[in-house]
Amino acid sequence: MTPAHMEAALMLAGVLFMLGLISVLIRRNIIFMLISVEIMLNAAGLAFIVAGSKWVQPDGQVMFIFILTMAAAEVSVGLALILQIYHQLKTLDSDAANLMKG
Amino acid sequence: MSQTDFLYLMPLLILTFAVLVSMLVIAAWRNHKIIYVITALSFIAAFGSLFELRTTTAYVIEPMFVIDGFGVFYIGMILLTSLLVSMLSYAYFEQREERKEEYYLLLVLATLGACVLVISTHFASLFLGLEILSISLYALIPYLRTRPRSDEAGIKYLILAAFSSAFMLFGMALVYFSTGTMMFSGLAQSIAGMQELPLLLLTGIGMILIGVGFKLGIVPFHMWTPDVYEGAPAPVTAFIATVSKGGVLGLLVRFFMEVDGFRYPVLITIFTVVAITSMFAGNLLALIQKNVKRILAYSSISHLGYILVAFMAGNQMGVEAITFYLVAYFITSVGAFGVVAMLSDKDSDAELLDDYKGLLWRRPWTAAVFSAMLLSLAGIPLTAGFVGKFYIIAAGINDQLWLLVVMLVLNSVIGLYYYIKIIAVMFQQPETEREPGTRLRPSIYVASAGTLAVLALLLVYVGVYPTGLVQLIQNVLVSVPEIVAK
Amino acid sequence: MENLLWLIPALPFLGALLLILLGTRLSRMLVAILGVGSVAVSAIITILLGIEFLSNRPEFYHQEVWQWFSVAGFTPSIAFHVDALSIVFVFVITFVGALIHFYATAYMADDQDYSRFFACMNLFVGSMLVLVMADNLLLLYLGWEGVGLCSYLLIGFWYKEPENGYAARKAFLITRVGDTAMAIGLFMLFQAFGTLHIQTILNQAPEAWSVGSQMAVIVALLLLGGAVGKSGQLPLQTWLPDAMAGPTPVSALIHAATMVTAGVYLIARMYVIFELAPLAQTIVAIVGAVTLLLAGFSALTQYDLKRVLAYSTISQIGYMFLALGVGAWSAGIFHFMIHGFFKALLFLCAGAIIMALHHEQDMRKMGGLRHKMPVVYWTFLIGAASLAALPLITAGFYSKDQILWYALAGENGSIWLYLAGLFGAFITSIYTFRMVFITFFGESKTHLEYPPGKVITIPLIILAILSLVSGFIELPHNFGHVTLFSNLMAPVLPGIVANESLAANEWLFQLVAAIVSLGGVFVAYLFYIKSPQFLGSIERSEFAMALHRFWHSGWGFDALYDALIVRPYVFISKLNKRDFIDSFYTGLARLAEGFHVMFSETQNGVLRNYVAGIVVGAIMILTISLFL
Amino acid sequence: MILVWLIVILMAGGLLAWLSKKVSPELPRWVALGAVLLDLILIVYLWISTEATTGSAWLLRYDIPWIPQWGVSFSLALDGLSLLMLLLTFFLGLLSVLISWKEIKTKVGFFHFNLLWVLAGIAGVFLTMDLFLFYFFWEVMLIPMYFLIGVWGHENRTYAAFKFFLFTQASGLFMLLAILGLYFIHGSETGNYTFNYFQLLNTPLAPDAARLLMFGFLAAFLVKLPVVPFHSWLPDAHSQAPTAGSVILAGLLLKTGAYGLLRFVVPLFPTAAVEFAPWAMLLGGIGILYGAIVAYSQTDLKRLVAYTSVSHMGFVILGVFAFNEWALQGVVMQMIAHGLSTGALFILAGFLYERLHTRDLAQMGGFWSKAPKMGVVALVFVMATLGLPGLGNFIAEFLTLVGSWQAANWLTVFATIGIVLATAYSLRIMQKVFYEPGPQQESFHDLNFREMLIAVPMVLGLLWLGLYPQPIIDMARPSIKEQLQAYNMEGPTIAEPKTAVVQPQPGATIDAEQLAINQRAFSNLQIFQSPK
Amino acid sequence: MELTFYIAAAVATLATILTITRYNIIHALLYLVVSFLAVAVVFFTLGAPFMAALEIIIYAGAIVVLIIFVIMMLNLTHEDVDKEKEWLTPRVWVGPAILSLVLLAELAYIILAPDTQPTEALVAVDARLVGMSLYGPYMLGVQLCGILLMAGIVGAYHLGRQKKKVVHRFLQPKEERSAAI
Repeated sequence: MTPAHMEAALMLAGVLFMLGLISVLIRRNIIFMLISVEIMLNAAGLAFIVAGSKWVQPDGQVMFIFILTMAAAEVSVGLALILQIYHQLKTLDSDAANLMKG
Repeated sequence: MSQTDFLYLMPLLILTFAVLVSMLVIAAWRNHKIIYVITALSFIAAFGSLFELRTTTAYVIEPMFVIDGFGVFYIGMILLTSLLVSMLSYAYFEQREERKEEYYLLLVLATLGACVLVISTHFASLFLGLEILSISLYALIPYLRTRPRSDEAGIKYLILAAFSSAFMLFGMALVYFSTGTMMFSGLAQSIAGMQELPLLLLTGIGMILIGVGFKLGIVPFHMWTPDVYEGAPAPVTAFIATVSKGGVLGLLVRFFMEVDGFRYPVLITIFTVVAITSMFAGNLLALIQKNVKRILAYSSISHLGYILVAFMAGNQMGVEAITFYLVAYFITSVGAFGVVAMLSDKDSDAELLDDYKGLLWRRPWTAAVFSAMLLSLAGIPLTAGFVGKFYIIAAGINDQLWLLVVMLVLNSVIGLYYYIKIIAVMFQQPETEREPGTRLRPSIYVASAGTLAVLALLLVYVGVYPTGLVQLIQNVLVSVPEIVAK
Repeated sequence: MENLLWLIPALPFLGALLLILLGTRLSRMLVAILGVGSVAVSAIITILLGIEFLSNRPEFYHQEVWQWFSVAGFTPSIAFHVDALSIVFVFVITFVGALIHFYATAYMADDQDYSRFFACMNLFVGSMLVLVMADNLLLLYLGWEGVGLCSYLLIGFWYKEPENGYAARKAFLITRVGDTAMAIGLFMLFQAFGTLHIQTILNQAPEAWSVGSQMAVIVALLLLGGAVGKSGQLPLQTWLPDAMAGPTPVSALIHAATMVTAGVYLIARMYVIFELAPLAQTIVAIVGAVTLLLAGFSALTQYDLKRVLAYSTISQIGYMFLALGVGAWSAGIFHFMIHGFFKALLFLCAGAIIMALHHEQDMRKMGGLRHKMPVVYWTFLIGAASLAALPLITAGFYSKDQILWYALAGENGSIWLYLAGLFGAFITSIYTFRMVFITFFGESKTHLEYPPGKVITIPLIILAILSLVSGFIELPHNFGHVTLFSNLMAPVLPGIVANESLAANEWLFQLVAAIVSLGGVFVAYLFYIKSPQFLGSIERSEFAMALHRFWHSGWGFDALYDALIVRPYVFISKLNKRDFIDSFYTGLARLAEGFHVMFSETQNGVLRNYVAGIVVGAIMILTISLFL
Repeated sequence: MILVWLIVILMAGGLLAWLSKKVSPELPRWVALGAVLLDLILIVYLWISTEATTGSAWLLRYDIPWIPQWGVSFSLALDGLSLLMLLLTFFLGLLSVLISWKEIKTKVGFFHFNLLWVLAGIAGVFLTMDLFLFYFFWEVMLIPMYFLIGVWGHENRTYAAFKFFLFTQASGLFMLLAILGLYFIHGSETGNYTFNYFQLLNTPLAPDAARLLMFGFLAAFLVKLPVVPFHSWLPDAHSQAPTAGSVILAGLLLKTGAYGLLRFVVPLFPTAAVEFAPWAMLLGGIGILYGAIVAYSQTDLKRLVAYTSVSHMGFVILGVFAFNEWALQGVVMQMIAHGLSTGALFILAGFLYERLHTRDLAQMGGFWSKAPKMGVVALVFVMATLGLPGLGNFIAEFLTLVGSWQAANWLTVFATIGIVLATAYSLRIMQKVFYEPGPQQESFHDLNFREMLIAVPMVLGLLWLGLYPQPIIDMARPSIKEQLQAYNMEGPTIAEPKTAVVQPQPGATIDAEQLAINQRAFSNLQIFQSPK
Repeated sequence: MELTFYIAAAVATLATILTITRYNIIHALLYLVVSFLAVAVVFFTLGAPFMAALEIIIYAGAIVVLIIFVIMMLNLTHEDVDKEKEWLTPRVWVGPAILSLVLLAELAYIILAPDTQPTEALVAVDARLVGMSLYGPYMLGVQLCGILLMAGIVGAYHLGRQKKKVVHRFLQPKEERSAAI
């Protein structure tokens, strides 16, 4: 792969990251927000893979595995919490969850 | 991995072990008290094991950890704070219907994460420590899951923390992409000769700062703080205010000392802006706030701003000041939230200012302790907070950060207003005689009260005779060449 | 005797102290004994001292009681310095004071604050004595302000009437304006000489300053400022007529005989400075001349008996200033002494009348008292004659004539000053006898309630005698040539030499003065006895009425000051009652609150906004990274 | 060691008073009285016993390390100036306890705790010779004062307490900055990092640095003094505080500002202070007039008295920056005399408030006949306020003005006009309260024994100060002389205690050198030149 | 190889855009799976085949399935889709889009800026190497991952625990069902 390609791959990670980001910003549904964050984490993982293959080191991939673990744990806790919120508030609208402000 | 490695990681191992044992015990027999005792003992044991690690030289576990005086001190700080939090938690959770045992598991895990953070020298361990802390907090914050506010706080924290973690990870990736190493020392080597940082690297560090800044709750990543402080159970709030922030701060200090980040005007500019806006935003937001937990949250934003002033001094005195201030701040925060926890009843936490009206005449000792804590936050003499603030200002002036120091002073004044306001409320004559809430069983009550008393005494001791602590910090930093060199 | 100097002021002070501490518990008798006795003993000591002084003729007596303080060479003492000048003043103060005290025991007999009255009076005498006996200007200043305080307390003695209180405040405030000028003068003197010791200054001044030097002029003018304030001279004269709100003995003692002449004393005491500043001295003379005229006109139009006397006092002190201004030092002091006697006499008589008429002071409601109170009538007449300077028999004639003579013939004299003095003398005798005629002649309009007793009349008689005979100790050289008084003054005050070209015709001027004085009496007789209708017809004209009002109000000075100073000051003060600087700080607090509201808008609890916050932070960081 | 006891007795007494509330509600009063009395006796003993050794300015010293890492030591030293201020402190402290005897009925124990701790803080400020410790005590006195105002004050107490606290704290923090700046400059110049006053005196400073640092110190002291335009906390704090609080505020807290100017600003920054002097004196002059003008229209008695303090403190700053012995002695006298006279007026206001439950002048009047004793006492206090000779304030003001005249003629003229304005407002008090008849008050009794016990010493004190101030002047002279040395020679020469040089006794003539220096100092501003 | 990369990149981007614009959450998740698969292909082209596999197994498999499970539990209906449509008006897009584009532009500038160092030719880092380092230097990291997962499990367990038994809406009695809606 050429260096330009490498940067293109990093750019892809950046684009995906931004797409996740924009989604977090526009979505009101908490599940969607969670999914969007997953997209961002995935993009970060992609960036690590790119960096790892740039330096021909396994470290990038190791980091990807760690990210994967973290994403899984986070999603599981997040989903449990979402269940709980739906139970309490009867909605998934994040804007509705603003009991606390000021 | 050698045997000595394990020896040096003993505190972490003890905590891990404690979690496992607790889980087994829970599986067999759910009992609040036993789990509490195990937790407390594990903190004590881990703390005790630190005495074995008092070294004057750093011990490096390639590639992820270094155990040096700085780390040991911070771990000690974190462990003691967690111990105090757990002591406060016992009384707090005893009167709640929720299952209590998992709380301690999560508390220990979060503590573990924080401990990992402060001895990290590698992005991987940084990330993992941070995430262990975060994931535990995701569950701790909404621990009282039947409270809508808790759940709301939980989801806010979760989404935002994950969001900022993503930034941080992307930043790490960029740094890695740019330098080919994820170790702090490697990074330091690769930029050692540079006058200016390459843009990609700089961006990477900037994005890492987003993640770190989020955890520290500094502007503009501060917005979760009041909501989470308000929604989380009081002991958890105390934990977030202290251990979580302290751990991350320890990491930040280590990272910047290692790579000598203060050479670069860009980073200085970023931190200056962040520090000043943090101070102002925190204090102004707290100004006429009615909710005590939110006041403390906003005040924590500004306090982190103060700490950044010393941080930017970027020399040994700055690190000493940060460390000292953190000790003072830990004592104070745990004390303050301890009081909140103690005054909370079964249905809700004591968080409205009205709940504190005339407290001095109802429960004079509690009020006195709370006043002492608030005065310490305000930086009034005879308290640790005063010496801490003095230290920070001294560090700032030593490095001639006049702008920041003057801002700090202005903000101290704004801050005074709301701290004193709480005290004034406590001194007011209550209009209607409130019934003192039903007291817990004396033994439990004594545990909390004793903790608070210890904290108050400590506060005054450090405030009146700071020499011991200053000496300790200076001794500890000797083993960190990166800091002493400056 | 020299060692007893301190007793002279100390006794009245002691009396005052005892009266303050024990006042309410003592019987009236005891109060009277303490009050009068302390001053009387002082007077006796003074007389003894005076005799010794006259027989031994030392330059001065000096006694240091203790050193007040000592700061870097500034070492004023509580020390007394009595020379001829002082002794005249001390004598008048203690002697006239004792008489008035004695008189007051009867006059104030019914007052519930009997002891307070005597306490204040004693305090006054003490302070006044300190003033004239002080050996340094700081101690003099102590007495100076002390008499101001007592004057304040006594004018406001009947405090329940708000006007009395205001009159008292006015007196204190206006004299303090003068005092302030004087204080600045003291600063300058101290800067120049490093001491405030009077004799040292007087000795060093001619060496330090040349004649007419700027410093000397400024200092002299500042001292003059103090003097005009205390002595009721232009432009600070407005307080004195109002000061008549106090009990009549107070008016007699303080606002006629003693305190108001403190200015004269000060100028005489510091004569060296004034001689070094001819400009200032001329101003003194002009002030005196103008004041005596203005006050005379005002006196013409008053109906309140005491106010007439008050304006007359202002006018007479104007004569003294005139004398000092032309360098006739001794003549000024002589007039002070004579004036002290006859003015005290007039006031005490007025007091007797007022008391007899149940505190009626309006002359228009009096009349025909000649037969009802003969003693008062005759003594008043003597006093009036002395005031009007009826020739030959009255003491006032000799003293005033001397002044007029030197105003023309003195080295600093001028024809204008002389004419002013002469015209003043004319007016003086008009208003004096206007007063006599209205009060004692004509029809009786009221009946007496308290005919004056012995305690009242004895002081009157003594003072009347003095008003007649005391003039004979100083007679013009062409007319007996007695110079007892000026001889006494010679060691302390420089003499004056008359213009030789005029000296030959001195008798002519004496004649003119006598004619003027008698002419005044005649005019008064014409207007008030012979044909009062004539006056009435004049007074009805538009212009005369306006003039009358103008003079009656003391040339409108009160209104002027009120409009120029008092009301603007009160207005500004009221305007700024809330202290506008404070609003700056409250504004800061508002600003902080505004920011709070602004910031708390961002904390709206909506998760997406928080996310946006992080993004904004990210953009900020990246932007700084990119562009820095 | 006796110096430490002075502070410790008060602190311990405070705690004891608080605790003794449990035993009996009256006990705290006695404990507090005992503690302050003990201190008063100690300081009087010190005064009497040390008079013989007037050669050196420093009478006593106590020094132990506190935070050796930072060069902070627990360093106390006593010179004449401190001794005088301490005398005033304990004297007024004693009176404060007595005034509160009947006035304070709630939370008696806590009240006396605060009272004694304020006094302890003030005593610490007057004694300490370590800048860190100075700041420490400076702050220590705030909190109890805040409580005194905030808990036992009048209707608007919370606002007043906040305002007081924020103003003083804000300015104090700027002083902290300056202290630290000085510390580091000294440290980097000499390698000796210390907060010790005597060592910092010899810090070589660049002109700019000196100016900035001086402004830091000035901020604290000018606000505390207070100087217009930083005075706006004072009327509120004074009028809302309980009587004892007002007395301590006016009598002592303001003096800490003046003391700071004398002790720190002038000796530490001789050159910068001389540069700033014209402006400082201008501020003083403005303060004198402004305070007097605003005071005149006040209808709240305590507020009126508060503004008179603003006016009187103008003399202090005027005098401090005149740099000569007369002015400085005047300042010292003013500190003491004002402490007594204004404290006394507040006590008077307290007496009236106890009887009438109002501070509104419109509700008063005609009390002379009802309470002659009070009238006489009040008269003395009022006359002291307007600077009547024979009372302490006169000596103070006269000396100050004599001194300032040497330095700035026109300003002195304006300041002297302030005396006329002082007459206006002072007489207004007499007029409104004692002279003209006001609304009828049923039971208005004259001063009782306890109240006389409070008032008479103040009257005697004022008379003593006015008639024989020499002991005070002698006591203050060595300290003042030492400070002035800084201007007569190249560098500051305040000698450390124990190694103090015996100063030459003052000559009987004017110090020509002194005048020359004044002229040099003031030649940079034309308007301050004397008309020669 | 290069072409594969670009195609996969295009697919990934497109699928992600579709993911974030869907109203129906299930649809969105399906597009997300596509996106993950495309990213896996990118991994493959970057010489990380093992990671590609993990991406498919864990991301596309485990995580997405988990989310779908939860969605099933929550009984999302057509109303939710409508609500989503209602929430996602074009106006909502403006602010976030601007913010993101600014950020993206800056990032692009930084990434594509010419100052990056030249890289060596691509060499695949195979699974063995990854495993070696995972159980070599990163040994402690792996253990920490275990702890991380433990925290996740404990947290999820505590939070997810239901007090009441949740009954699926089809199994609920009619009246309760209407009340729930």
